[in-house]
Amino acid sequence: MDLTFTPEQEKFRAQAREWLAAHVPAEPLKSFDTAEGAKQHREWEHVLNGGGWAMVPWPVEYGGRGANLLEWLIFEEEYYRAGAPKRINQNGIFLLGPTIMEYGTPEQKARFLPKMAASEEVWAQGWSEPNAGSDMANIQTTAIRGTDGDGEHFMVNGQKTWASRGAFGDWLFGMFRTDPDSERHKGLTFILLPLDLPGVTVRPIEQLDGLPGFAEVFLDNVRVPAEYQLGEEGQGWQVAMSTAGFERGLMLRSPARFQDTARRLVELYRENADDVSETVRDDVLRCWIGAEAYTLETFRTVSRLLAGGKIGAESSLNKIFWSELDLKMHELALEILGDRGDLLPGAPAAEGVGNWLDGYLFALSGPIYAGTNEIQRNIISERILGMPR
Amino acid sequence: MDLTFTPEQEKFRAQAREWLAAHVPAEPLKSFDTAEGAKQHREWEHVLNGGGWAMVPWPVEYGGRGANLLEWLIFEEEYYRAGAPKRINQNGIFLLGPTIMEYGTPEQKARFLPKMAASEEVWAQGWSEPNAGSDMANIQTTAIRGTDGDGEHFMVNGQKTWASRGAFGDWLFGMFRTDPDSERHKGLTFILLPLDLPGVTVRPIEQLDGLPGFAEVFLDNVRVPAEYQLGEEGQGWQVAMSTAGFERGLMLRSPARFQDTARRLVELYRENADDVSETVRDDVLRCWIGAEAYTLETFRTVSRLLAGGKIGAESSLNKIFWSELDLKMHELALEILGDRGDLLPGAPAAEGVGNWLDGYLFALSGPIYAGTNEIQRNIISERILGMPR
Amino acid sequence: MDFRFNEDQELLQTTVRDFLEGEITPEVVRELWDTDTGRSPALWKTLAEIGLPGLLVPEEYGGMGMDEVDFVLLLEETGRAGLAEPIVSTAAVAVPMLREIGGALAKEWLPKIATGDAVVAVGHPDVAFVEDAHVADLLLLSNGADEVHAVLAVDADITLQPANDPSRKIASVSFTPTQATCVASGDEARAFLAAAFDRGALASAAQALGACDRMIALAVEYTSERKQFGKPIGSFQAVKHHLAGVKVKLEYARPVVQRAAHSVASGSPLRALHVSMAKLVACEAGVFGAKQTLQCHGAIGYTWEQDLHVWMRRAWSLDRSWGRAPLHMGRVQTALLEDGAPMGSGCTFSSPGA
Amino acid sequence: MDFRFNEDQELLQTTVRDFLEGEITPEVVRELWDTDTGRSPALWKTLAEIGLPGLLVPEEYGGMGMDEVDFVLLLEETGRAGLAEPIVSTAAVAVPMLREIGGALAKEWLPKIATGDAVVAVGHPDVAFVEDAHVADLLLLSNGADEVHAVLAVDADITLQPANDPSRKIASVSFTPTQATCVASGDEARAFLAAAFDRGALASAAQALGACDRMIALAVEYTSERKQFGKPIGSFQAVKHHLAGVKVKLEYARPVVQRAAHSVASGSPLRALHVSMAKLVACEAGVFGAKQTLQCHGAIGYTWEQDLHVWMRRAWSLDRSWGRAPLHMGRVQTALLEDGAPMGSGCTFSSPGA
Repeated sequence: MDLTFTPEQEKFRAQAREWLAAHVPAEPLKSFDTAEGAKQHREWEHVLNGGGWAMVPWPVEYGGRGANLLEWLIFEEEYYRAGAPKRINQNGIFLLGPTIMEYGTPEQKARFLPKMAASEEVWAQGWSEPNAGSDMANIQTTAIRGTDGDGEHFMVNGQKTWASRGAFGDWLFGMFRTDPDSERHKGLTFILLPLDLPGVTVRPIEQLDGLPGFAEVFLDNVRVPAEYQLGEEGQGWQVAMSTAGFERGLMLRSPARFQDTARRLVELYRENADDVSETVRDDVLRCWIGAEAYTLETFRTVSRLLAGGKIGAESSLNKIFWSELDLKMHELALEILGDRGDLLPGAPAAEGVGNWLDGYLFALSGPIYAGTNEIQRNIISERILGMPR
Repeated sequence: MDLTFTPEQEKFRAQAREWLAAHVPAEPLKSFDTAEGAKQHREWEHVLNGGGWAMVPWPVEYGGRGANLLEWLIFEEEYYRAGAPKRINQNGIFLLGPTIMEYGTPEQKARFLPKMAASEEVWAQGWSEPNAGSDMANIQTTAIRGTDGDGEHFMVNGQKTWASRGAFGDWLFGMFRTDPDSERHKGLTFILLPLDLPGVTVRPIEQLDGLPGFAEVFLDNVRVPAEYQLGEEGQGWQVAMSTAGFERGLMLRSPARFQDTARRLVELYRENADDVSETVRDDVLRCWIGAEAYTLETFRTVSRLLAGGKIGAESSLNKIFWSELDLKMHELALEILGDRGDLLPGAPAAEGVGNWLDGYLFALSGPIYAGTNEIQRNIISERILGMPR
Repeated sequence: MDFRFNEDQELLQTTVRDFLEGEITPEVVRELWDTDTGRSPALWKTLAEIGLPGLLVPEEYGGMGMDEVDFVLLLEETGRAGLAEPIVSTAAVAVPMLREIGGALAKEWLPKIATGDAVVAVGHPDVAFVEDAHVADLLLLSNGADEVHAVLAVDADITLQPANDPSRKIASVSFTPTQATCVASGDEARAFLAAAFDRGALASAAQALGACDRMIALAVEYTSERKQFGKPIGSFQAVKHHLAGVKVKLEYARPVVQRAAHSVASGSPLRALHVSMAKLVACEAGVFGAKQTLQCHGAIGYTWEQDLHVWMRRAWSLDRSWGRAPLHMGRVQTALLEDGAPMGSGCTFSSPGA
Repeated sequence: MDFRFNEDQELLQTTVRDFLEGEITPEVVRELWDTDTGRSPALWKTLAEIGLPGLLVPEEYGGMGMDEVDFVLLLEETGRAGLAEPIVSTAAVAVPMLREIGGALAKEWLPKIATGDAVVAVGHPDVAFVEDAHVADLLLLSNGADEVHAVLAVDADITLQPANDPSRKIASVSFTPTQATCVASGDEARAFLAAAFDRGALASAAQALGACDRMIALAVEYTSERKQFGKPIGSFQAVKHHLAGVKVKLEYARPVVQRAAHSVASGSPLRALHVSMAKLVACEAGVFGAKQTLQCHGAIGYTWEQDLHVWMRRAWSLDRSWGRAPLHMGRVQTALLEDGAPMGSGCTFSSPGA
């Protein structure tokens, strides 16, 4: 067990810190779920990419920095420490990108990865359908292969929902039923789909914060060229599972995010310590410990992965831990803010409320998205503990 | 809404208080799950019965006081206030007694109720079997009707378990499968069974506190006279359900019990306030509020019952509420006791620990017995909320 | 001893429930969100027709002359409906305060309230913002803890404080206290303010019960219809047990609120304790209900268009109205740990002196 | 940066686990419950043969010369086994303290510990009772917070305090401090005592992990076999989710304990903070695990004859050993809220000075 960073790692950290200090916007950007904010965030991604920091863990050949997971954790620590913007193209960078690297043809890699790295193309998720949420194998949107004058294609019909970044994104990825006679996990194919094709209708869905964080995507005889199929036909479930593993796991929930929240929570507590009870204090400390625990467990996992280990069903433990921690931290913050806790940031009396309210509304979705915590508990009990189905 | 007691009710309270003050033993009795304690508790029941206070809510003709439910609540308040002993024959008084009144023949009422009132016969519960716990309809112990020289009888074979008071009791009641070809809720008959019959073997089971609070009862060709059948043959489930309703409901968990615990908890907190945190204080107050809420809900229910209402699935709400409250109160008490919290009462440093540890161990069983809280939540969601099975 | 409501009270509850179900649909609530004030004088008039604003107004002033026990079931109904109109501030708090102040002020304003022609908002030293001040005609405000002033809204400085719940309209209010505006001082003022606080907290608690009940109903309905893995998600034990847990909390909060109503109506010396208990348990049920029913809904519950959040936000707002939990917990502590309140079995329905 | 144990450490863990599984069956634990001391010199000797008591004893004194990082996995195994022998008091706390005291005392006692011929118990001003004093040969006791005394057990007054867990043997100890018994004073004594406390808390935390893991295993096994309603009760979502919740707590407690072991072994300036974090989360997992696994067992778990309660009681005892939660929470508070410890991303593996 060696819990110190190497000189190379410290150097990497220093580089990241220096670059971020010089480039992170002084003013917070607007939410990327607004038209203006989406534009700002695309610009920021452009800057990031220009500095070579957009796709830190990607191989250099695809526009990345070729960093290993430990360096990526270090970068994330510095990124959050610098208060840098959220990542508008996280669906691309962290979910689809690695999947394309694993399953894509050379042409697909060349076609998609550089534009993804630059966030010239922002990706929406197209996992869920109205009747395929927790039960993802129940996908009904069809993509029937055919040939016409312009070549091989899929004719796509159906509806996707909860497509995050659907409102301001360019492309959507997801599973489609290419064998209409198939059932459940079989007969599905992973397909990439431009949102500007004829027959695509995007209806933004407003979230609890009133912003269109996701969208319904109606697909009516959408002709998708066959070259946008990722992986083998009928193997969509396998391709998707690798993506889902990434989503629940490491990439999207770096410890830095929760450590940053925990730090701000402790600071908020300190500022208001005279007005809140010991109960709140103990809970604040517990949350801080929780964020540390999450960090330690992540470094432990990454150590294992770097030594050749695999992530399996443990990502379900991870999902439950961070989502409950994140929600608890935001609940506590609103409690500490007291009478100011539910004021909108623009309210005259809202001094010092920060973005805790928005954060709270977002944190409420944590136990739901990327597989509800109930589904995760099923997975833990069945696949990790070996309990009977 | 009238939340005052009538002069008659106040007079009843005064009578009870006066009698209890004169008769409650000065020294706490030993646990009724010991041989010596069982004897002491039988003697106490004899005294209670002599004063006409053993079976307060029973009709006068069966040895009771003919009190209504409100008066019974008042009696219970005074009983706990006086620190009077636990009731060794609660299975008889509160569970079986009312069932015999509803389903018994005149002969059965005459035969069983007076001796029950005097606790000359102490009753054990025989609900569960090794494979019929939460799934009570899975009863497999058979009672086959036959006739011999001594008349009609059941030949009983099988095994009962978790028979509370089995170790020092005289009789057992429960359901038996009288139709060996029947399944689930059908073909069961409610039978009363003397524990001293040939073929009965009682194996006491030690609880977490090391005392035999319940027993396994092995039944090997036990010949039970047919006159001990309660209700119709094959109608055991219906007869038992009325009993189970009583158990989960009002009779066994009078608010006084939890108010008494809450009072002692607040007093314990006051004595140790300097050593415990605000977190504990808030939880103590919440528990006190919980005990009041339980009391208020009980008086509301009793008001409804006295006006002709019925108890239904609400008793499942009740079960969850008191069992969680009781456990929480005992957890808090041990927390307040600090380093003394796990000392046995005889330990030299155990001053002031009271019987909280024993109470805690008992409280742990609350969410389990009389139908686990998981089963109760099923009932609430399906029968009260109407959710799909 | 009879812990039941009488038939008239239950009938009135049913009537009001039916009325509100018809009038205050989620669509109506959402339409009001998009208005400047979030309040509707027309709706207020309609509510006056069934007697709600004037329920506690003496009959001589055109009201129903009822008390808090009569009112508590109806307040629960307004919570169930998600009604945003100033029922709490005007009908539950201002009316009894005006009644207690009496004189010309009562004579002028109580009839107007009963007819739905006036809204009165109340400020309190322990409550950070004044609810519904922006649509009030008259404000009853404290100056320190020892004076109550009646101020025409036009004479006060009202700054709205936009909050998370579009139905919640709160404002900071300042005014210039004069002898002319002062309507009570000293012990009298303190007594009025203490009663106002308890009435506000009681009414908020009652509304929280209704909001919680409504969220359970929405979740039961949704999870019974929504299918995954070939069956309704409401048939999964995890979903069932989430909602069963909320139901337990709700059903054991309700009698606490009802008893508090009785204590307020009867002027019990334990009024403050009973109200704080009620506020704590009812709002805890509401907030817990919001969390659990959202989880049972899944992603759909997280959208603006699904109605669930109308009541989620009400539950959060009511938790904040008329004293947040720490304040009420402190009052329980004072009553229980310092004043030597009666404790233990047999004391629930007796007064300290008994 | 490599947050893994090496192959030797993992191999040793497996060896010890296999050994304990064979030797410390629940029957053995129960037999010891029925003895006067609850401890077995023969068993202690056997443990010495695989090196456990002397794990931290320098090789020159016949020990394994290892450190807390080596030890932490093995301590978890002793918790999993429900081992009651004085591993924490003697091997984890007394040995390093004797090592630090050094001189003749270390020279005399460390070899005896390594061979299983001595038990040493340790008293601490912040810990109410002395664990295993009744079977100790030597006691390391504090006199106030500023002196450490080495006292032969025969010279001390040892009063056993029977506790709920038959495996937990604690005593009140008094002795007459003399110059001859004093082995450290002032700053040195305070440093020894601080280190002893952290080592005791760390070892208890590690054992709590093992106890929790064992309870999960017992509950999974039981609920997979036990059928109700025609299927294993472990197939019901309510039961599954109870155990999944425990598993989450356990898996996020383990790295905290392991990091604390590293901080103790490396003498990190954040040692106290890291140990208290570990004690809190590991014991919370243990106590929560006890509650949930009992519920999953149902009535059978509530019996004396079912083995579950061996570990339930261990979990409760470990929560009480070497500082209960409020004490450790206070230490976290001090470190975090007053000392200006580094917080936020990037600080987890850096020292305050960094």
